[in-house]
Amino acid sequence: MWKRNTSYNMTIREKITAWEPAAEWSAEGDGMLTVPVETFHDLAVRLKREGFDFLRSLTGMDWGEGRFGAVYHIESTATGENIVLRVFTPAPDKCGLPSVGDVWKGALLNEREAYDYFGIQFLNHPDMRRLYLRDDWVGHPLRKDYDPALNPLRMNNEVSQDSTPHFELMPDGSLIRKREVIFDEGEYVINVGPQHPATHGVLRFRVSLEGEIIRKLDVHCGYIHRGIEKMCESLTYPQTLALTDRLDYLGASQNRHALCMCIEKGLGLEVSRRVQYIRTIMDELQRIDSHLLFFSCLCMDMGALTAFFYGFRDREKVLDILEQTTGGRLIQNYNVIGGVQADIHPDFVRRVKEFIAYMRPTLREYHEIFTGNVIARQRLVGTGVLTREDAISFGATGGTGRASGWACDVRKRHPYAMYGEVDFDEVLFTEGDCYARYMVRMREIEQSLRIIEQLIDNIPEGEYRTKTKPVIRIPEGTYYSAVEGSRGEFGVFIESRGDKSPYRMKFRSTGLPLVSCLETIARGAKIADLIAIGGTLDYVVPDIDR
Amino acid sequence: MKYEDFIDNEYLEKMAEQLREGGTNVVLGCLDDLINWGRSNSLWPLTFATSCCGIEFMAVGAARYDFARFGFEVTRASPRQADFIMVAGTITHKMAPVLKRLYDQMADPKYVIAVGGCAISGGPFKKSYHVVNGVDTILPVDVYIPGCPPRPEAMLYGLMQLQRKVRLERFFGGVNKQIGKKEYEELMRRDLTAEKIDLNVETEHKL
Amino acid sequence: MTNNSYIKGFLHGVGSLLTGLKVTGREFFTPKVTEQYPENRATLKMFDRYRGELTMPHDADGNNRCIACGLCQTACPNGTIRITVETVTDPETGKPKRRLARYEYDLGSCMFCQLCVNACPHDAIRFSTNFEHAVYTRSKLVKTLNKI
Amino acid sequence: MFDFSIVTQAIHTALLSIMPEGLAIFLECVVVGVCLLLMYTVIAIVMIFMERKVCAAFQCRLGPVRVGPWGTLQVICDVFKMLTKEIITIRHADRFLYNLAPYIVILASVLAFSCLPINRGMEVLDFNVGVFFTMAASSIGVVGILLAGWSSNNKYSLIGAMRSGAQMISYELSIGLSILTIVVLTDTMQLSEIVERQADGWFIFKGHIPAIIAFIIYLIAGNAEVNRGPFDLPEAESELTAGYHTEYSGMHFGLFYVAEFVNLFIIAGLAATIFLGGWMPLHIPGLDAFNTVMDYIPGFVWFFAKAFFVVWLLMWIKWTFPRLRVDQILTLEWKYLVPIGLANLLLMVIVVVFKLHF
Repeated sequence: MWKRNTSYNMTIREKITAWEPAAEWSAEGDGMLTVPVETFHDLAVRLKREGFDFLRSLTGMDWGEGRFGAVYHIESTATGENIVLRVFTPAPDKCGLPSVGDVWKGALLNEREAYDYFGIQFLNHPDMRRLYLRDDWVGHPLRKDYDPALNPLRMNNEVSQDSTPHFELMPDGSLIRKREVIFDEGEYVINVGPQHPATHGVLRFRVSLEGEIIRKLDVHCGYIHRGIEKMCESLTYPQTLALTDRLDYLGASQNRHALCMCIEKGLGLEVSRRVQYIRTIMDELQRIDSHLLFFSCLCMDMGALTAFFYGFRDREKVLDILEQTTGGRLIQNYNVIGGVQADIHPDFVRRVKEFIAYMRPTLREYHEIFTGNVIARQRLVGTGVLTREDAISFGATGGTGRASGWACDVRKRHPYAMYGEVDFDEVLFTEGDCYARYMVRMREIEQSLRIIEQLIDNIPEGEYRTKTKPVIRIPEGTYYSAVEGSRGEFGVFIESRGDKSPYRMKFRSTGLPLVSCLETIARGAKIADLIAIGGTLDYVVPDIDR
Repeated sequence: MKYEDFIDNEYLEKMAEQLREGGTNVVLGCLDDLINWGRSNSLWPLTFATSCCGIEFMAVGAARYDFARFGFEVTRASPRQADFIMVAGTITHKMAPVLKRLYDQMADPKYVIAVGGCAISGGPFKKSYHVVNGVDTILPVDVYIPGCPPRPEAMLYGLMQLQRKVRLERFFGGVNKQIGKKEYEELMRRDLTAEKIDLNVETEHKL
Repeated sequence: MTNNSYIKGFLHGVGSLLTGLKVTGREFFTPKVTEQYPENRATLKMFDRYRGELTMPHDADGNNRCIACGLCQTACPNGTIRITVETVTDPETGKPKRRLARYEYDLGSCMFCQLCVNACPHDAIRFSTNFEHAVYTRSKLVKTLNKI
Repeated sequence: MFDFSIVTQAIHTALLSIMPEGLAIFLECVVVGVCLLLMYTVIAIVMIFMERKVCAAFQCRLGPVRVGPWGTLQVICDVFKMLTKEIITIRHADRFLYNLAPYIVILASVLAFSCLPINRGMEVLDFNVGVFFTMAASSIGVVGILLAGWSSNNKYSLIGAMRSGAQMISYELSIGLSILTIVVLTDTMQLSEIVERQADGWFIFKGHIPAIIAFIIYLIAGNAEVNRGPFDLPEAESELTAGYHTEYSGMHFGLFYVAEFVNLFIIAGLAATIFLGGWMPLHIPGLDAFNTVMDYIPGFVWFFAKAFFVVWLLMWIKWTFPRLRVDQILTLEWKYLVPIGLANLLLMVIVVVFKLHF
């Protein structure tokens, strides 16, 4: 599937080379274009005009010897073409890249992340605060020369700043730092989270209110930033697998699938069809599990506590199936490089079929108790509208994007595993409101059941695990693989230098774009709507913070 | 479940011995038993979760495992009204002061349960630059429930362990903490004075 | 808003509320799904693939199959396993031989990723399905798996 | 039907024979007060236990089962816990108002509670504007909630209190209108008298269509009045953590908690009194044998059975529906309930004027 993209790349590659003769092509791994920093912003604007409106991933990098920069994965939603760009900072001692937040809005938070990790300052970025770490953190942790001793555990309370720095380039080439105000003194700012029942974990918002109406919203991430990407740089490839389960624990299976796919792509390893079948079924079971939890939590947030219990009751049935085969309820540890950890349990097929037979009528019950309810409708329909343009610009994939009418399903865009061969519909809505986001997920449960139904009876014989070398080394180059996680595109980017551990491993978070579009959606809504919006965006906080 | 079926009874025996050293008035002793019976059967958790373990904690509350059977179901979102905090999930450097603050906001007597590898020792993220290696470095932990994440039954088991501990405590004469009283106070004082930042920089921003 | 749609909307709303009440009302009288954990302890059985804790099976004579190769320790992502090796002289051949002295396993930091079990060439360790581990003291979670 | 006033009269006479009247009345007041508070506590405990069991049953789980037989002692444990819990003093809070607020709430609740006629001759407060008094007393509660929200120095509390102010004041209108509908039918405001007039049929049957509409409006508005789901915005857990009582701990929180449940009982008890005949047994005209059997069941059993049935109904509603948003709550009240209530009042007047009732 990525071969096809490579052929497409040729055309856009040629175009870029024509615009920018200085661009260099490097062919290792997936291949990428290195473009000069001076004209990068113009190039981005041009690309956007050319139809490249979806920034899949932005990865800050430290290539050693003081060379910093960023890697951009850009896709055209119209044609499905992909291009990978690499930009270096101007000089080893100067860290400045032009911000492309005005081209792709999704870049804003990602650039803050790169600033936090590497200290790369993005020029003309309106809000250059740290994204994850405390403001008084010393140094930038993902730099190769970072010393952890600089930052002992600080137990003093963090002071919330009401203004933010912002960098501008002066004509003489120096950077100046300005401050911009986020909240005025007169504003009624309330603090939602990190411990708040509706933030689904430890996300924190500062919300400026006028009565019950939200005027401004400022997202604070990082309360569960665990530094997984840095940890991966010192782990062997099999060891990194275990951490992906804990990123988005409701998409544990898919996350691990993405990383396995990426490593297998690097190794040139083909897995058997049996494995592909098992992985697909597991991914879909996990998706059902996640969507049931989404339903439960949304109901709980909206105050319909009983529906929460119904969702959880049925979720236990999925968990039992998963546990019987994988040995874990939530964190399954099932996919491994070259296959899966163990063959499916003898009861697996029977139980899955029983579950499908049980789930369909139960879904009707959900619709009766919640979907049809006039209160739920009143609260969901028309609130928190995200337009298609915004969804693409922010890169809000998954159910959120599809509710806005953007066909962003990775299973259809870049089919992997068995998804190219099964018959299922991509659920699309055009309203982009909370109700559409909710309905997308409910319909997706039905589609997942349909996919499983097609696969469960014909799992082919074969080995469930291809033997790999005891020490896994990926050839030099960069690799990117994506799967449709439970809540959007989950991508893995690996830059390998041929060692047994990755040089840089970046996970394209599914939640970060969702959080970045929250401000746009929630402005002007009521505080109760914020809860509904947060619930229907369906982010998982450890996946945002990584 | 019988006494012998539980593990780590040695700790309880040691604790009971220490408490008995002072000797108790019969009347007070009976009253103590009554209060402890009440307290141990009415432990209300704080709605708090940071990651995976939190989902399992929700599962404990859901229909299949239903911790309402023990009287634990009144999860309070406000720390003032909660009796114990289940530290379910990774505690990062940024979260640690917040967690401490939540703990301080809780009304006495209060308990801490460290759930899962992350809360006990940092677990999978032990080597990370931003993860606290065990909440026992910042809070006095009463019960440790290992697992990654622990399954709902394991959590119920841990909650029963906490009940047993609460039942043994002496309400009159101070609730004993796992670490000595002096040690505990020192710990509290250290955090307040070592860094010269006023605790109440932002009183109006309630967490 | 016309009068007609006002009344229609109103009736539809009431209808949807009654449907909801019907569902919960039915649930009120159906048997409950709760499994009563401490009471059902005798019959409760975990799935055999469930990973509760790492164990080292011993045969009737108290011997284990560990050869102290240290592969599990290397495979572990976060240093949960610590192996202490001692060198003893084999009484038959008289040559020095590596032998396992202590196999320490920290249940409190294990992430149950199964890499150690996968790495073991002699099946000396495996996961058991026991899940009742909650303790009051942190040090109780560091277990010595081999019998000394 | 047993008249409880025989007992009270006998006690009164007995006391008069040994002490002056003033002292006797004082003594009686103290005893009645103590009994009232005791009953209040018992009702609170029963209500909380019922809530936990009923909601568990709706949610296909068991609820408390381990403490005492079927978990019946569960709430007693909570009481012990609450009593021994620390009461936190908040810095920068208005100390006096902060401590006063829970007592105002509980005072309002006890006052309204004492108006309920439980059995014939078992009314504590009973006079000719009883309906007015009950409503006035119960609406003092909103002052306590506003105070709690204001004095806690917490933004969530403040928002919760403001919401509850808007909500409770609005919904009092609907409660008033629906009670007024029945007052039109009975031409009395004395609660005991209202019950007596239902001897030949409960008002919900006598007043047929307008009475049923009034009953439904009353249930909705009553639910909103006590801040219970789907109208639990002031303490909306997923939005405002715990709303106006976020900062309260220990027994202060316990008082809010208890008041919430007893208020629910009061609303249900008032519904039972006004619409369902209070302590009057169920009589079906024509079936004399049946009616005699019904008469053997004591009045307070009837009262509690009816009240708890209404409570169960309200719990069913609470545990089924999602929470409304603040603007929807006001829309519901001002665009639906008030117009319907007014039209219904008119309808009742027509019914009464043309003698269309039974």
